[in-house]
Amino acid sequence: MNKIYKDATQAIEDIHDGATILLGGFGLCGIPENCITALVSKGVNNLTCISNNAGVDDFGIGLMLQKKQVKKMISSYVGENAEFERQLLSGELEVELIPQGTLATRCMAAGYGIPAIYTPAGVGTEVAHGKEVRSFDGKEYLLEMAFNADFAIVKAWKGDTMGNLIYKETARNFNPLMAMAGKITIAEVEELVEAGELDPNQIHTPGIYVNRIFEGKNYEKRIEQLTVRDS
Amino acid sequence: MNKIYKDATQAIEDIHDGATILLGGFGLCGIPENCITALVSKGVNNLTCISNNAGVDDFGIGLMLQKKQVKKMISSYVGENAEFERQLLSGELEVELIPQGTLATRCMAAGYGIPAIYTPAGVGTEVAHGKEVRSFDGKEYLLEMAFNADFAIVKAWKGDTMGNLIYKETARNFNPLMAMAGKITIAEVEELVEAGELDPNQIHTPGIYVNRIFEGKNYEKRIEQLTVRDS
Amino acid sequence: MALDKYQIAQRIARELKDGYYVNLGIGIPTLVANYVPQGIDVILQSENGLLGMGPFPIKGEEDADLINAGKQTITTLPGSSFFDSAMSFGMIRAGKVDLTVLGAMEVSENGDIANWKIPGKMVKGMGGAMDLVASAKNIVVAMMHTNPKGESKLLPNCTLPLTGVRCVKKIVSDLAVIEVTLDGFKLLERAPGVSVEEIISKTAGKLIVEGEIEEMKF
Amino acid sequence: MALDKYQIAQRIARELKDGYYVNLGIGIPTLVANYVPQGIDVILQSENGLLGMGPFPIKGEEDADLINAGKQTITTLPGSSFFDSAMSFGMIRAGKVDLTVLGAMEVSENGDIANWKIPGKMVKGMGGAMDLVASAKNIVVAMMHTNPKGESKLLPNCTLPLTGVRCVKKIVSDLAVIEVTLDGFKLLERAPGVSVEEIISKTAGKLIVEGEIEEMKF
Repeated sequence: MNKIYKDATQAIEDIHDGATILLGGFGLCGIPENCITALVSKGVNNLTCISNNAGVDDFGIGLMLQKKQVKKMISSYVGENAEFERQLLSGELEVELIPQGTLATRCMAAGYGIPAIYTPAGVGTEVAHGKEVRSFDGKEYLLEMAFNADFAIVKAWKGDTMGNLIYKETARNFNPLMAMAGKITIAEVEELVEAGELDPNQIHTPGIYVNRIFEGKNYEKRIEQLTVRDS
Repeated sequence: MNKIYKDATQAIEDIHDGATILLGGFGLCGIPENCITALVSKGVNNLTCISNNAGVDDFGIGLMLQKKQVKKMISSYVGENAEFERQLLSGELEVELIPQGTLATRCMAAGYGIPAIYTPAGVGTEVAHGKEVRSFDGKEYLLEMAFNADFAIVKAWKGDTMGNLIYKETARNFNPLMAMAGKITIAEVEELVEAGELDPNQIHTPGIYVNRIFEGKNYEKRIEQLTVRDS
Repeated sequence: MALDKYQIAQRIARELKDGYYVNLGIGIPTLVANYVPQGIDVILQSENGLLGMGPFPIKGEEDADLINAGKQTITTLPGSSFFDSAMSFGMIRAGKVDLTVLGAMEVSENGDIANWKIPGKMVKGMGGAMDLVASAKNIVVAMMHTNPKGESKLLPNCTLPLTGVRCVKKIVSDLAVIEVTLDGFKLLERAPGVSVEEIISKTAGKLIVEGEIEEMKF
Repeated sequence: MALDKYQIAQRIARELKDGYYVNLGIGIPTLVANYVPQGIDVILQSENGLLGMGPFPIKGEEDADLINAGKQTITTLPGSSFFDSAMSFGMIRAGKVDLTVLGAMEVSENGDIANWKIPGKMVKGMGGAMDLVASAKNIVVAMMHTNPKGESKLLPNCTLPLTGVRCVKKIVSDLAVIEVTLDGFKLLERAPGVSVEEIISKTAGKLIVEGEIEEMKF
């Protein structure tokens, strides 16, 4: 059994034009920087990207948007990205906006073999258009489908050779959920260790969900909103 | 804010006759020993207990069965308990058997504000009687409802004064799921520490789900099937 | 005098109770954290996966892996916990968050809220707002009573795409504290020096005024 | 000679492939772990919340918090992970477990399985069996071909309450290896010294026999 890949280029080699890809991260926090760079270099096109945000103009998924590699973006929040807005308004980019909790739970559902979930988010709004509304205990819910994605690309703090992953702080966000949801899951980690070096009680994503793993390089970890206090 | 209770007796004081209680543990592993003892002492009756197993004759939920405190047992596996079998066959005890994954996921659904889930477990069997069957992508699923329980009683390895919990090894099992699912959640822990002593990256149950916490005493941690090798 | 944004936050902070788990939206709601009454512990939830949000980091100690839902660098407090986004919205949907404070572009007299989209002008997305308003038991809106043109933002019906329906419980605006009742907006308090008449004139939706309306004190 | 339970386990172990995640039921299936072919890594899943189950502990080193789904004390291996029961059945339902081996009281020619209840006699519950059979892509049943009275347990239709429908892919009994096809049972291999005629006579369900049936070698 070998899940270890040399680098991002090798790990994403078979991602094809038209693929549907889940990408972990919240804003620029916990995004798979190495894989995004490799996807840009590879020049794969017509992608459907599912990610909470769309990056900023010159970082994260924004890099793929600049190269017009993305056909459709499925996100919950897409502000702070001028090129994104331009493509959206010009009709070059298809966009589906869905509530953040729905996005997260549709990933989890896929990873848990649950075909669809009921959520109250979006009832009575345009998000509900065309969806089944059902009442349980007097409250209304929408039926939302589990994602069905070709690839999931996630970023973890530490990983081991069996594919077990541990995330750091709020860089966890969507990563463990998307890791469970891809038909093929690719994990890039800041530190790749031997099996047995991670405490089995503290694994966030068990290796069964991870098909490929590699140690990433040169993480920039850009901060989107630097807020500090003096003392 | 104070979630800290002195002991099991104080923590379960308001559990009333007829209450529905979720109890963590798998077999005798990770069961809330202190609270079970306190429930037996208190002599509360007509309980509906939801727990993966029903203990053994003289340990775990078996102790409550001996005192005939349980009106209805909802479990996935109830073997290895003679008194249980007697009460079941004599009609003294109502029993609802449900698939283990369904039990786990119905707890999680409650804790995640999801009113119902679809699962393939039990399709075409007597478990499906009276339930909605629905097809997604050509596969059939049953609609199963989230639990609605008055109390959840769980056992953790470590906990802090904010109610954060960490479980050890396979004693985790149903505990984090049930901790999320009770209207009131009571956690007994082997070691209660100050807030800040546990690594926030390693919390299994965030304190928001825990209403009461206390440090348990005299854990027996009985082993149901001792299996060893020589070298 | 109408309240400034700090006073709005300060007034909302009086809704806090000891032990509350609270989710604060971006903008004025974030400021509420600065006015937690003495002797009260509240725990801030950030929907990107944190309970126990602390203040901004000291300069130089910022950590790119530790941000809030507004993408600002933050810190943790003793007793914090991290979790994934599914659990985060799980606890929100399950009603474990006691108070949610968020901004609004419009609120209607039956409690509908619009705050995520202006057709043809602004499409940033709803983020977690739709989950929050659909789930929270207790939603307080922090907003200006009128838009820059002086038009009321408290309406009979929202004109913008909705974020959620019949969910807002209370509004703290620059002019008033208003409860959303089954019968419409109900005036509870007025800003210092702001007359009931002014509030009536700037509230387009049905406004119930009963008895003496007290002035807020700061 | 019919196979003994160790040989059944040994034959099933030949179904394992490198990198497989495997769930082994209680009884004969558990023994499969002892016959993993050399040069192959398989990872055992225990549905009570463990990936990477190791052998029984050395005497005196048993840990009450570390058991398998059969409630036996066990150990971990390098690369193990613990998780809760929802995630455990989540990975099962999502089809991440490559092979599931379990026992059966009856299997029908269309792949139905009964193994959890004998009305009026035995009510232990289904445990995780219903989830496993409803979800796994690849289910191998380890069973005796006949019951103690000599009656076939491979039937046209199950007579006992079902655990799952149309799910069993392969059966390894004491007499034969049988594939469950759309047309019924198909004989693949026979136990050493067991004749095709004996297998036919002890299989109540429709049995397809095509060409030469090879004898298993041990």
